[in-house]
Amino acid sequence: MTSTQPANPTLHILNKPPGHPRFETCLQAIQDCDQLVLTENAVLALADRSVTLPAACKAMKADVDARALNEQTRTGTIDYAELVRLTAKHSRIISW
Amino acid sequence: MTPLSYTLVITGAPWSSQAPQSALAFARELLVAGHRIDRVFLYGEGVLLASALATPPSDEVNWPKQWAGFLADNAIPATVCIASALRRGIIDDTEQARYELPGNNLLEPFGIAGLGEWVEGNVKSDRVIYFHGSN
Amino acid sequence: MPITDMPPRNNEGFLEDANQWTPEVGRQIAADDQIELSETHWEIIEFLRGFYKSHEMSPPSNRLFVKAVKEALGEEKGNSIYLMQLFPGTPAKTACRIAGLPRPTNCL
Amino acid sequence: MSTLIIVDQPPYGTWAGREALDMVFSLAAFDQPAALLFTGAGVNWLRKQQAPDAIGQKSVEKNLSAAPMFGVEEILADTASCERFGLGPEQLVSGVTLAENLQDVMNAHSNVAFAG
Repeated sequence: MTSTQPANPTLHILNKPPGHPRFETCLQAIQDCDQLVLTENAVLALADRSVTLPAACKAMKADVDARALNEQTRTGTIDYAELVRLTAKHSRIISW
Repeated sequence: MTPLSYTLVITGAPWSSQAPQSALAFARELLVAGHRIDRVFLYGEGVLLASALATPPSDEVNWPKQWAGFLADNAIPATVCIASALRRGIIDDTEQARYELPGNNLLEPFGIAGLGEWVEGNVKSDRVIYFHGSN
Repeated sequence: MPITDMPPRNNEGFLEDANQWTPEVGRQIAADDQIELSETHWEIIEFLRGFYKSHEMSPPSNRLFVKAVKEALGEEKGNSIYLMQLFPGTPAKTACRIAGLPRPTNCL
Repeated sequence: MSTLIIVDQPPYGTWAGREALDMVFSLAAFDQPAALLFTGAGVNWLRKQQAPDAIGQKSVEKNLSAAPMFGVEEILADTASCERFGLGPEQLVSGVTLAENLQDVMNAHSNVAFAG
């Protein structure tokens, strides 16, 4: 792997909590043109002061509400209809 | 919007992960939006979603039943990976006979097959979305 | 001449314990499939047993069996027609049974 | 169209890595270009001379060594993870390509997936 490949906008769907090795790897792998969606345990990142989230980041509303994190305003929230739209828009999707 | 075809892969088990419920919420919205689901493929721990014997208390959601109803209502093919299933005791009548086992427990309309069906989804579907455990 | 102390086999004819395999046992399993083992059969059987020893697995599908034979013995032998003639049915399954290897899981 | 399967879980503690291996083998069986990337604790798959007899499991080192025979195109390992777990060139199984940049590896494949 020597040549730098052109960036292809990728949708990253992350469900691991902060501190999970894959949470860290996912944040490292995100490029400027990418979109991140936090689902399930990953929405705890909204409350975790040690986490720096990328600009293009949304959290699943159902998971945020379930965990009483709706006062946290670090990212916007989306519903499943919007998640479907994001998966249709991105030809590259990685579920972490 | 152009309708797209999707393969959904579930690798997280019910009651040890949220994967089956997130996948179901997503699958329902896919159909609402006019997309097609080519196949649902259960792999690894995800095969436990196809157990006909899972019996949660009556006031809790029965995820295998919910999924089975959704698949049947919408005529969506659903495959359980055979190697993952045999290891974890998810058995249909064919495998029961082959391995001379005392019973079978595969929930309809799930079917048992190999990873070839996942490869096919990789090649043919516009999108393949994975729902993993989160531990 | 059938051997008298044939080790136990499962309902599809695979040895219950792969360690009990001998060339004589292999010959007997093949005879049950109406196959008389020739040198060309033994070449594949020995390849499979060697493969199992090196990788602690049989080729997990018929396609991968053909690929592995091709990689090891060349295109002339690593093709499904050649292997089908030697080991009728599903070649990987028939050959594994004769070679005393575990029943493939039909995974792929 | 090529698929990258990522293994980030260590061997033996769970079955996820073996199931990743089955995925990459089945892609190869159908002549689909496929590669494996080991990263994080997953690089411990690549340590030479594993002897799992006493824990009653098969050697993932030996299982993995079948990959080239089946036509798996590349086995990659994240350099930083190898350094973290003290895996120098002498400790690594043969046939592994070291990768410096995860983003480049992922961008080189049209599909990227984990087994679980």
